[in-house]
Amino acid sequence: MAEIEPITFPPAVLARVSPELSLQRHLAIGIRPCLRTFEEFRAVECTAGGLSRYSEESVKDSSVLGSSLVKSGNTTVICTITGGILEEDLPAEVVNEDAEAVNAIFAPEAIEEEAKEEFDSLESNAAVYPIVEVERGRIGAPTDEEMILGQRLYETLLHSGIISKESLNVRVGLRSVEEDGKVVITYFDDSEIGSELGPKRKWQYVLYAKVKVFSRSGPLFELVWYSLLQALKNTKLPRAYIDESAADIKIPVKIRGNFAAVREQYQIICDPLEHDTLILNEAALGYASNFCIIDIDEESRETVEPEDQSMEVDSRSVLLADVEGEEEEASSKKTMSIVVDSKGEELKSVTISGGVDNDQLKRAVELARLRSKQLL
Amino acid sequence: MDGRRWNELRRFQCRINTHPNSADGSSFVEQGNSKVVCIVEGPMEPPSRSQLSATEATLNISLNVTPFSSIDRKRRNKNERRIQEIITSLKRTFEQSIITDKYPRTTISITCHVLTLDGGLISAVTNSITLALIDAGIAMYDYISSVSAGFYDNTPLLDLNQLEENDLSYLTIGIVGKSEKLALLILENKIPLDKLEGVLAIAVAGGHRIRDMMDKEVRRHGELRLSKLANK
Amino acid sequence: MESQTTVLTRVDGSADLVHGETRAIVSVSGPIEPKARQELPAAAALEVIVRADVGVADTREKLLENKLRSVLSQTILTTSYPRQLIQIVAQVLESGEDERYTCKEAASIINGSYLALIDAGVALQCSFAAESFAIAQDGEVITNPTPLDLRQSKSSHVVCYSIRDAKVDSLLFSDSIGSFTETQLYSVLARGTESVEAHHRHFRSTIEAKISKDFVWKLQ
Amino acid sequence: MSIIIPGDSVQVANSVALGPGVVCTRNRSVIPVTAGILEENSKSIHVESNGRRYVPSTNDYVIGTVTGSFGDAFRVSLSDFTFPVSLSAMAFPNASKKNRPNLKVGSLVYARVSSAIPEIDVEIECLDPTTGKDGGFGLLEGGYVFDVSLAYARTLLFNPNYPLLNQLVKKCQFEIAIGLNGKIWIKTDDLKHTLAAANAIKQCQLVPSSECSNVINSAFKSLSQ
Amino acid sequence: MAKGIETSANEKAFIIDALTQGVRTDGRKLDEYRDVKISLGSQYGSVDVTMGETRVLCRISSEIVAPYEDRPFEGLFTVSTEISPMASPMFEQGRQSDDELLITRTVEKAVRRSNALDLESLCIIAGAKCWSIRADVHLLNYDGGFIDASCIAVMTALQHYKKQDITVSGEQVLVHDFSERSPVGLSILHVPICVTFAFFNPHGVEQNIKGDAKEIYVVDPNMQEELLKHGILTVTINKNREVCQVSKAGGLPMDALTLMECSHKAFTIAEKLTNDIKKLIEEDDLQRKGSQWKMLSASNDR
Repeated sequence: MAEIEPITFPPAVLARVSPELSLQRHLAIGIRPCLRTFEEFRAVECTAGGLSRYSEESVKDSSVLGSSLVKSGNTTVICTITGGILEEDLPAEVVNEDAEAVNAIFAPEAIEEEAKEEFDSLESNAAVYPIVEVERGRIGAPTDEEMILGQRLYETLLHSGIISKESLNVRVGLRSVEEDGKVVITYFDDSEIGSELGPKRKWQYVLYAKVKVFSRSGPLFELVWYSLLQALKNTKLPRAYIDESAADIKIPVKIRGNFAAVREQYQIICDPLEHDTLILNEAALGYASNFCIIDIDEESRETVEPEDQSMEVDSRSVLLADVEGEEEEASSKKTMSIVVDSKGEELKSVTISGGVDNDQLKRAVELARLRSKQLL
Repeated sequence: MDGRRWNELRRFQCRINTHPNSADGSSFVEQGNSKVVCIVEGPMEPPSRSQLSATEATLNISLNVTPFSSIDRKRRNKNERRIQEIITSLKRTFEQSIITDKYPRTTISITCHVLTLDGGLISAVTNSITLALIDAGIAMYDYISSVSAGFYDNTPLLDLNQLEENDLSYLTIGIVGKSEKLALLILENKIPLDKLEGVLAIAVAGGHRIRDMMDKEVRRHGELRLSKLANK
Repeated sequence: MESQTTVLTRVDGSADLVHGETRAIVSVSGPIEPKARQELPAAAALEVIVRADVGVADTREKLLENKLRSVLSQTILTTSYPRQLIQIVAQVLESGEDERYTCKEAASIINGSYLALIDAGVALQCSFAAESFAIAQDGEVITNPTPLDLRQSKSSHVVCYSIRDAKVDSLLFSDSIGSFTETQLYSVLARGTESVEAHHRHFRSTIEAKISKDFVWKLQ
Repeated sequence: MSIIIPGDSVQVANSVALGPGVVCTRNRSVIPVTAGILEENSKSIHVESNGRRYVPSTNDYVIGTVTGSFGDAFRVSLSDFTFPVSLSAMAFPNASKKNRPNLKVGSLVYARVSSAIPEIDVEIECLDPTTGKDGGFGLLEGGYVFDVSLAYARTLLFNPNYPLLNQLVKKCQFEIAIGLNGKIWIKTDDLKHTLAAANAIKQCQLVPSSECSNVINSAFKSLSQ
Repeated sequence: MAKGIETSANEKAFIIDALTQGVRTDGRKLDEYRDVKISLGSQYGSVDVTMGETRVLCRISSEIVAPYEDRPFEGLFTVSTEISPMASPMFEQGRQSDDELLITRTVEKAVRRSNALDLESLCIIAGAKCWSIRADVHLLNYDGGFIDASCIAVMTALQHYKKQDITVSGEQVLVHDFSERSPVGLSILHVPICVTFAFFNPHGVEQNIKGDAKEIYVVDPNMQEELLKHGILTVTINKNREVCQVSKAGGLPMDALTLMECSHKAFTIAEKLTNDIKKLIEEDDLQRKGSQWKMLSASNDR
């Protein structure tokens, strides 16, 4: 009879075959599969603004207004910000790419009235419209993960109040041809003069973000959020002007006995050189950290030699910061994702899933606060 | 209004076996200025197992309305819902008239190209499919002949062209052989209930005339074949 | 809050839930045969679908699906049904909130799913219930806020607890967004236990009514 | 009658058989997983609940529809949208390689679940394993089949005190097969009686048992006229 | 259709046998329409329709958008009928089967193409701004007759719906809150009602084509009948005796005379339903006005 030999796997294979077991054995001796300690975060490298149209090594004709490149562990995230200009009278939240959707239109006096009786805390907040792409070696419709990430970025940005709507207002300039045939572009930075001379209508920037993720290892929201904030920080909004001669024209049309006036849109042109920096609400800037809690099996604990047992593993469950790798992600039934503002005073977003107790939550918030300060 | 009387069909011409080398069955139908080519392949082994039915033949129909077929030259999306709907209707119609249980575990694939379109899309396509199926030698219960009929100012009108279709309400029927059985009936605009019967009546009569013309062509072609055989 | 079970006949379990301004109907089918790509060898696959009251489904509903799934994957005993599929469809009938918020809808579909799962007889590890909160500008915690409360709030929250023996057992899911302090978060979590227990008492009476209706033919 | 829902705790003696609706967790406590009526005695404990989705379990009597055949077995559907179960061509009385039963797609069979392990395909058979005879199983011809709730089907099959069938038999002669998968097959001499009987059985789910006779009377009323 | 639903040969034979004897399994006569229960929601344009076990809910919503360039004088109207597995697990999420397509198209044709809603009345500023009306049809429970129920739900909801009043000043549009000015209803030109017939062929196809055996038809088939049917016909008609749409997408051939018979039956049903809906809306209006009046007088008292 052949003797039954135990099969042995190298660690990398075991991690795939039985992620739970592999993780348990690692944790029992006080270390994580990625060789970090329990509460250690990965280092994050960030290069900002490299692709932007206003960056120093100016990429000509680029439509990118801000960008960032973030590396952490194996994962690389590239975020680019592009934009467009829309005529105002549309609340920015409902404007999507086809730019035509209008949710509610208020005449100016109506807004004042409304504001008195009904204060809307989100009315003054703006957001960008993010698209997240996780590279997976083929193309196709966006996966659920990508859509969820995109939506979370959008909601967190909108509710945290990092970008105010006012900062996206376009201060329009006017292009005129002087007598000697020279083309001059005038910007009315003094708003009082501008409102008199400039056109009566208002425009707003709309920002779009495209986030690409390479080599996914572990939950992505925190990295993607970081890259988005970094990109927004160096986002430059182009100055825009309209041509003086392009007046507000109405073209009458007649179709089947009905009359109508088709209104000519102003042509808005973006200045290739002049630009403003996007103003962010620094106080509201916050960084995200994620945690997971792993309950340690009695069994794994018993397998460890007493002398190997370190002080850290005496509780039955451990808190891991910055989840990485398949083993940790697959076994983490209890997760937390926390966004804390840079001063560490206010929380911007907390998502908890699974039975986390108060002590663990407190510790996680504490760590997230430190992390947020450190990343600033 | 192109100078026809109310119960007059447009010029109807058809040929079968137009592409003898490229398909099992083929036909060309000209109904007024609408021209349709239809190609039938099969019964054959289905391309994927999922389409296989143990007891019946499955039908695959594709309809290509070419962008140059109408004046606006709009490129039509193949998955446009209207086209999809027509395809489904045609499929259900011919599933009933082909003796599908004679060809178990096979597919019959039907492809129609609309070369020019001047009204009567569904009817021209239906007629061309009938002819191509006959040419392919696929067993059917009877002809399905199809024609449209409209209604204007108390008079029913037969076989409308594009201009008339745009402005009048009309219906398209598919009729089985010489009977008064309707295999297909599509009406998309308003017609007073009491006028419906009259419109239906001329459509049925028109359908029968088309059937006769298709029958003539099939017989002519059959005789041609026969004479070739005899000459050998 | 009003709730009713077995409102639909083509699915295995369903519940209609009205909570304040929000109304949702949830259906559960399962265990049924999954599509090949959904099948899991040792556990049941969960298909979670959330549909908006108005307009087409987009990423907003996907995020809601994700939240609901994270609650359900912790509570449904998926290992009892290997290779099977449990399909949960939540249809919001009246959102009762601005489209920029999702907390009221999230709480309602979680509660609705609980009743629908019970109705379908799908094995659950424990009971659960959820509630939505908002924190007003002055720091006051508002339970099940009105749309106006939400619009004026600083932050919005959803809290879902598991329940054992009619008492809150552990936190299953919590999602908070906006600006709030740590203490505020804890007070929301604490307030959550109270209202979740109250909801659970209501659900229990709904379930009791359902069971006595199910077994009406056993009576004399 | 005590109603129990998931999350409630139950006290159990050390050696009891766990029936449907209760599960033993990893830390060896017994928890209820469905809502229903707790029924326990010294030997067993289970939660009686009334679902609509059938989960096969061994020795259940079921009614299935043949949906196809592969190799030596037939594919049978016990309820809509669930995995098909397999019925071996050998699982018939007197069946042999040469003497295969010929079941067409769409025919109904009354059978017994012979193996129901969740991880693999469920198998059913049309013979009584103790005798090798048909034992009432086999092809169901003609008649009408309809759905009732699962707990109701159990009562109809196992509870002899439930008055419905005894009262129904006074109205007309019928053949009946009750599947624990919530399917009931019934056949009488003529179509209208079958339909009336089927409707009576369906209606009785919604009323207390004392009302059964009234329901039956009203269902058959139109026929006697 | 019927993916995953297996109907046994016994049932098939039984049901068709019953039909030849003029009996339906749910106890209806062959030409009996199911009772339609319509309940109006608390919000304008929210309607719940129940027909037998079929349940359909319709929500109307509106917003201001720019009109299509080629139709500057018309508003927008979209009907969305996506079927989720909630109605029955046989409907797959995110994929439309042929039948779903036919349901969607038929409802759309019945309501939209027949101009039930006056699109020109939705125009605010020609070429620049118009109302876009959207009807979301949620199919909750499936027991046949989705087309009929959806159509009733959409038409009732459209009649029930009231949009905010607006004032146009130059190019600015002022939208009034419900509390400022009483909302205005939509302009409905006519009320099309769909009636579906299912055809059964108790004998072989040959006999039917030869005309030896006549097909049987039933009004408003339930799910079981819809699964077993050999052919289906939907007639859309309004109470002005105008046939708005007829669709018979293949299936069992039928007699031209039968069609006429069906159309006349459809008309009787449509007439009754239209009147029922009208009555319901009027009652609801009265009730709303009544409660408003009470609120007003109550505030006057103070």
